[in-house]
Amino acid sequence: MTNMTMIEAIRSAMDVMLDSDPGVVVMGQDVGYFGGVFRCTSGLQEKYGTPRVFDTPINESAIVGMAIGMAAQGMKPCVEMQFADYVFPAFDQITQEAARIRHRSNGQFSCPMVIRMPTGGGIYGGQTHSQSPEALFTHVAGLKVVQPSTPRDAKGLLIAAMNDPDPVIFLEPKRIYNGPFYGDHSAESIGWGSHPGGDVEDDLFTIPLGKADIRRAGNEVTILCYGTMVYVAERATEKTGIDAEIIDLRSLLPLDLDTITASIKKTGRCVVVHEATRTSGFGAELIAEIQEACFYHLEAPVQRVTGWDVPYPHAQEWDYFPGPDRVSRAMRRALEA
Amino acid sequence: MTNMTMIEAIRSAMDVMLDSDPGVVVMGQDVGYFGGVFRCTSGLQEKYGTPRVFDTPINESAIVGMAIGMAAQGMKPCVEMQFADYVFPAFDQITQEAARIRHRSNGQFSCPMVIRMPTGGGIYGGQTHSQSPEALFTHVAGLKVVQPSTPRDAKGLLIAAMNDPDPVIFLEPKRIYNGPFYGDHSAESIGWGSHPGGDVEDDLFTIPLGKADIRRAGNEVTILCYGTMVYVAERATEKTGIDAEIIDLRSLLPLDLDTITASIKKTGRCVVVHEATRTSGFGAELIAEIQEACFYHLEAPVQRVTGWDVPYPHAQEWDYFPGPDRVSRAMRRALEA
Amino acid sequence: MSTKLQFRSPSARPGDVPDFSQFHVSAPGELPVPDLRFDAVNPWKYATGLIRVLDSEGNATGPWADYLGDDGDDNAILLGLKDIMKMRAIDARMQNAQRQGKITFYLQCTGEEAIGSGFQRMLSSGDMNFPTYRQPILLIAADYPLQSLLGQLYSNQLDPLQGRQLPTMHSARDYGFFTISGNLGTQYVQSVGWAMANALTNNSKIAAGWIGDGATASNDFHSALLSASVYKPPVVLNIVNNQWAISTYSGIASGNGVTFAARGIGYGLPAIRVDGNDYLAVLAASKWAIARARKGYGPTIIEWLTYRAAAHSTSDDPSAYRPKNEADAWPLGDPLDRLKTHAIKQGIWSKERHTQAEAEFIAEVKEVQKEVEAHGTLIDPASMSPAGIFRGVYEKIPPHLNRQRQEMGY
Amino acid sequence: MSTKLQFRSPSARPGDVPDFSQFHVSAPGELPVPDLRFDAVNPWKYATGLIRVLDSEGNATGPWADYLGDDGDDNAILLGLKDIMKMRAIDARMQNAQRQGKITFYLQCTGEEAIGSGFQRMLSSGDMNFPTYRQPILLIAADYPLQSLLGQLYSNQLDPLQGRQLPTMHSARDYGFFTISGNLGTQYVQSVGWAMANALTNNSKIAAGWIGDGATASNDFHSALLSASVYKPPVVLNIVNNQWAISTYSGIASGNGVTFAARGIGYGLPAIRVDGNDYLAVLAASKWAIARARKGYGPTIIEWLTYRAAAHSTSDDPSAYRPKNEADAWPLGDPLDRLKTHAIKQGIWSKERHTQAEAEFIAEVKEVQKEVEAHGTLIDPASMSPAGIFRGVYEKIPPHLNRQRQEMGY
Ligand SMILES: Cc1ncc(C[n+]2csc(CCOP(=O)(O)OP(=O)(O)O)c2C)c(N)n1
Ligand SMILES: Cc1ncc(C[n+]2csc(CCOP(=O)(O)OP(=O)(O)O)c2C)c(N)n1
Ligand SMILES: [Mg+2]
Ligand SMILES: [Mg+2]
Repeated sequence: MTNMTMIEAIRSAMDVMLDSDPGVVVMGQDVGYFGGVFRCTSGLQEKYGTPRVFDTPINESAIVGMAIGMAAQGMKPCVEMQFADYVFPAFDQITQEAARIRHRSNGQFSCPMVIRMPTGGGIYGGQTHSQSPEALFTHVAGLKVVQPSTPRDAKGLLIAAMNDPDPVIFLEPKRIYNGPFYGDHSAESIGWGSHPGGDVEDDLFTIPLGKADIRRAGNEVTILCYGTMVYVAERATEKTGIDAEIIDLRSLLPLDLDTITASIKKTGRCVVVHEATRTSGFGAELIAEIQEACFYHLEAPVQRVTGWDVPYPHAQEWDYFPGPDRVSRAMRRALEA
Repeated sequence: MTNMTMIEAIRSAMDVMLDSDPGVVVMGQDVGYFGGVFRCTSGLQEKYGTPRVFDTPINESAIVGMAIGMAAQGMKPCVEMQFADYVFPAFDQITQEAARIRHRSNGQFSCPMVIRMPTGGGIYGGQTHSQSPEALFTHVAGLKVVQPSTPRDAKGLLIAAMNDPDPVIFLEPKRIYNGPFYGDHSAESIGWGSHPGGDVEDDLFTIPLGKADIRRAGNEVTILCYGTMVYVAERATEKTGIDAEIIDLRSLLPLDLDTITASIKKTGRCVVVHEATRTSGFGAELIAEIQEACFYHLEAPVQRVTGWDVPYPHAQEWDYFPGPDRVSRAMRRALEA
Repeated sequence: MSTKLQFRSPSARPGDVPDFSQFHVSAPGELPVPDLRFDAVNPWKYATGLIRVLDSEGNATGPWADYLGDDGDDNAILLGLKDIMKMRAIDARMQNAQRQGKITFYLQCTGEEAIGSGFQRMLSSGDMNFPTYRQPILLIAADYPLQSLLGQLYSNQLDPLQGRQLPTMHSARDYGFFTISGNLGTQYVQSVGWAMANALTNNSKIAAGWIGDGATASNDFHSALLSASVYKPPVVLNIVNNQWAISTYSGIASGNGVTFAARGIGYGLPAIRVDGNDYLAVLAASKWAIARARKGYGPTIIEWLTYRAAAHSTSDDPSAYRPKNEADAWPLGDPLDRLKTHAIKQGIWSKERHTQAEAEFIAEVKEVQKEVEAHGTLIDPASMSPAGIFRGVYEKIPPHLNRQRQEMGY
Repeated sequence: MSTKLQFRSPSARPGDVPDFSQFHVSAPGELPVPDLRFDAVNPWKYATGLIRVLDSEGNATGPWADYLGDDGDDNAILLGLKDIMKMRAIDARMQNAQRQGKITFYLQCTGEEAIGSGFQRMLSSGDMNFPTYRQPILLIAADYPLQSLLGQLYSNQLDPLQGRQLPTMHSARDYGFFTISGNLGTQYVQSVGWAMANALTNNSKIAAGWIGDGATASNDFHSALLSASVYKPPVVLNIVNNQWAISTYSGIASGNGVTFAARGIGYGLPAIRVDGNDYLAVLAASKWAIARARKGYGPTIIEWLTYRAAAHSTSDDPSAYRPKNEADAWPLGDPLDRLKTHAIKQGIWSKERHTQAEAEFIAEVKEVQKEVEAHGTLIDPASMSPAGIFRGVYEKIPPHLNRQRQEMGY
């Protein structure tokens, strides 16, 4: 056990995988000599050599395209998109190629690869360093979509993703890379040192994809969230004193519907929270599944707390960011009804 | 009034716009000399000259990128993607650029353009000629998303889209280009000649974006659908004899929520139908809005009838296609509950 | 003076006389065989010239003939004839089957057969092609069972892909044939990644990317050349310039570029231009580029000059956009005629033998076709389990797909 | 022999002695000024050579100096000095403001100023740049009000973009400056489309695309060159090769390509390579390329050689990936020093005048900065209406955004 930041935990996951599996390669912009703009791959090239950990040109489509070719032959590339906002040039390679190679070749070829990308805002990054594109990937058959909320989950899930036989989109909530964030940007930032989620096994371990984590057991309302929003939900729960059950989905596709429905059948009320824009965001899918599975248990409409349907603003990002106040209001609405 | 196929109606829309607005240009793969693989632009280059209607290289990203530059200066490009399956190379230009230029420049520049694309399956096109990507575009703030279900709507909506000050994704249900399709591929195909929706005004007229069309008034259940699925819903309604209210959304973004909620408050039951894969499909967004707006009026869970979460199969496309039987079953489920 | 846009158009349209007057046909031997390192040679010359072996009389001459050596012996020539004739028999029968409504779609490669046949014959087992839908002859030259090939076209139980993909979008890993996508260009850069894996695992295998003249416009074409230039993996990047992309002539993809091979120069990649209808030139250039990759000298770009003699596909009618007899006017002729002439000159073939062989191949294909059709055609389809469509999306079927399968009722 | 991948790395890393020994610096005059049609000249020479005007003593010599003529007169030189010194004053003050936590982010262009300044001075009003975040000097040279420039950096009421975009992502249509995205490359092909609109509407205006060495790897770079080659619109496609892309040296983007300009050759596009730290060479080459576009001879690719002397941005520390003193070793020197030397030689400038001017510019910027900061800084932000974020997403606010605004509670 070592206490790690999420960055260190992600690095540690790639480290143990590079060490244990010769098929693993790590590639991306600035990830080699420099170790990545968020330092997630710092030291790995020095330790494992350039052929295992290397810099790529600024072409996300080429990065994923090369990785698909490598994966199809049986290697396990783990590629980094410098920001999730820059994954879109690779959208064709990911959705039309990586996601379908196993199916269309009837298993002759497959695509065991991981595409890592820092996601979410709250760092004054403006519209090109803040986006949360997870919903787009969940619409694509053949992909898996994961987002951790603690260093320990980050390492366990990333190793599971790198060992998964199919392509995995691995979204890293950059706002909590260095410590939990409870939604108040004026509060001074705290690290992972004091948080149990920061204590991480040193060697190889996995957290299975498709399993949610009940972060807080409660009876009055179920809050479904992931990434940074887990902490926003915790703060809202404190503030309101409402006995909420907070579920960190961790894996959006496949989704742990059993854990979700069990909780809602207990509470009868639900709030869905994500930072991405609302329309056709992943919250919509959650609500669609919930109302089908729990219709007769729901006592109130499921509440959606999301980013607004606008480009992520720079100066006004806290007017966009779904903070504890908005979640608190939604919790009350869910209970009043 | 002339009776037209949807192809002729779409051509007629571009024709009258080319004629009335010198800023309009039509561009895309094979759209010039040849007139498009579906013949939607046939004759237009001859009539208006190559500088107004021209062929482009096979690079969807370049096509949209060029069009953005033209639109930003005030022209009105109407570009064709040969199939919706091939829009993904342009996904970055559409979602990160076209959708945001007005906002991020605070109105100094805007992007009045239309991106046309044949969508949907049922033509044995396999996974690369059958997809329905509409949901992906509805998640992007700054875009509008439209899909007609009759030749008349196609012309009226396309003209409205070409005159819209913001970028519009215009999805053309290719299965009904030449006639309505009720979901039975073994039935012999019928044209638009006998269908009132095939009678189209010859000159310029518009159908406003954001307004749904109640295709059949009914009291027992509301069916929300668009494109080819409108006819599948009609057939299912005949088969079941259930008094369904069939709403053709026509415009997904912006959405005509008033018409939808009014109907559901009346029927208390709802079936959502689309051909796209289910998870995070547009049906999820519809259900999320409905359960919020009509929670206390809903007597049963909203039913989703969609394509399955698999790549569109070739030989087995009729096992994938959401036909009248599946819609009928969903209608009964909605009523039984 | 005012700025006018350039709108490029072909030299001839329907009604016009086909015109290839701008097309320079060099004599065999104009370009010597460069050292495999390709150092110190003028890249421009090779990217704009044309490598040829067969002269107009059907004689093999020049440095590339010498370089080819025994790889162009009688046996090689007969294999080439066999591949091409077999391919034409298949095209004839399958075009017909589509017209009869027995299969949903078909796509011929008439006029371009020499390229895939010759290139495949120079590969070793374990090498991997990333082909376009226009290169089924790679499978023929790799002795892929006809039954599997036709099974895929008929999408029935004999289809190795279980009817999941369009006809002509084959996948045959054991025969060095990567699963075809249908999205143009995407696989070109994947071939570079595959080749990188070859180098990283040091397995002495190589990869070959394939792309058409029209698809060179795609972004993936650039991605592939860039990646190949940055990492220098063992890959041959083939450009099949058959002059047309559906109704769009190659000038819309080339723009003002002189040749497609010349694109390689800016990336510092060796690029050669080859007469793709000259079977021996194909063998020689393939031998050279494949040897370069195998020996670790890195990628080669090859632009193959040929002509799409057939329609784009069964959905296309070229008479709407090009002169009817343009194929006959094509300066590089027909690959089968030219190889046949050469073989006859070599005394290993005759007109009679040729006519007989044609009949034999048609018979062979008919035979297999009968077996395959017994397993189902589009008119009278074989039953397939609906639930089957949920298989293979992921290695293990996830819960939501199981729920959907139950909902489906199977 | 086995296949090994190539992994390219720069000539020097931290601790190493900076090494530009492979960098050939040609003398002014090595490349004559080609006819605007650029016919019949060897493209290779211009794509791999280096156009220069100022010699090592600061004298203007050679054919490009002659071609420049009066456009390089005393007044032009003084304007160049003014632009660059003003830019450096702004960079100094704003870098500082970010360190003090007054603005969220900043990005300097130290060492590259000559390029944007000289190019902009050769444009006419109505022409449109599609800049990168590294070219704010285009705005300085277009006499954009300092207040607006700083207002955008401070994201307060004086921000013409209402705080929507990151600092340094300016937009100023009236000053020929297209809205910057932040996604690399995307706008390069848009500049081609804008130029196409110029030609289609025959408005005699031109467009200029801008991209960095690193971003030439992006697919949009290819899209832009291809589109420019196919339609030949009036556009100048600028490549600012400042040797670095954050921590990645230019060799990862060039691969084995000799120069970035050489990429143009494969597309049949005239491509020239210019000393970007030579203010007079910048003026001359800009004059030539802009004239070509204006006269309807089509696009030009210009690779500007320069060096990113500063960090990538306020989030970056270059000492982690390149030698500390590499900038001093850069063979093309500093654009301000070189222009200053030339101006002094011309007798229109002096060391004293220079020192005085530096102080004046700092004072001017300080002055404006005070005004701007009065309207709010990051530490003490100006209040903005939360509901404001719903404006401008569409021309008219659609129903769902109105519902969300109500939900927001404003
Ligand atoms: C990304 C993408 N855009 C468009 C298409 C539609 N399309 C299919 S084939 C074709 C023409 C390809 O021409 P070329 O690359 O020259 O290959 P050829 O058919 O001549 O062998 C087009 C435009 C596609 N399949 N993929
Ligand atoms: C599509 C995309 N990928 C990655 C990034 C992250 N990024 C921002 S600047 C930069 C380096 C750009 O280098 P270069 O093009 O040489 O321009 P310079 O900063 O040197 O002016 C990178 C990788 C981005 N902004 N957009
Ligand atoms: Mg072609
Ligand atoms: Mg740079």
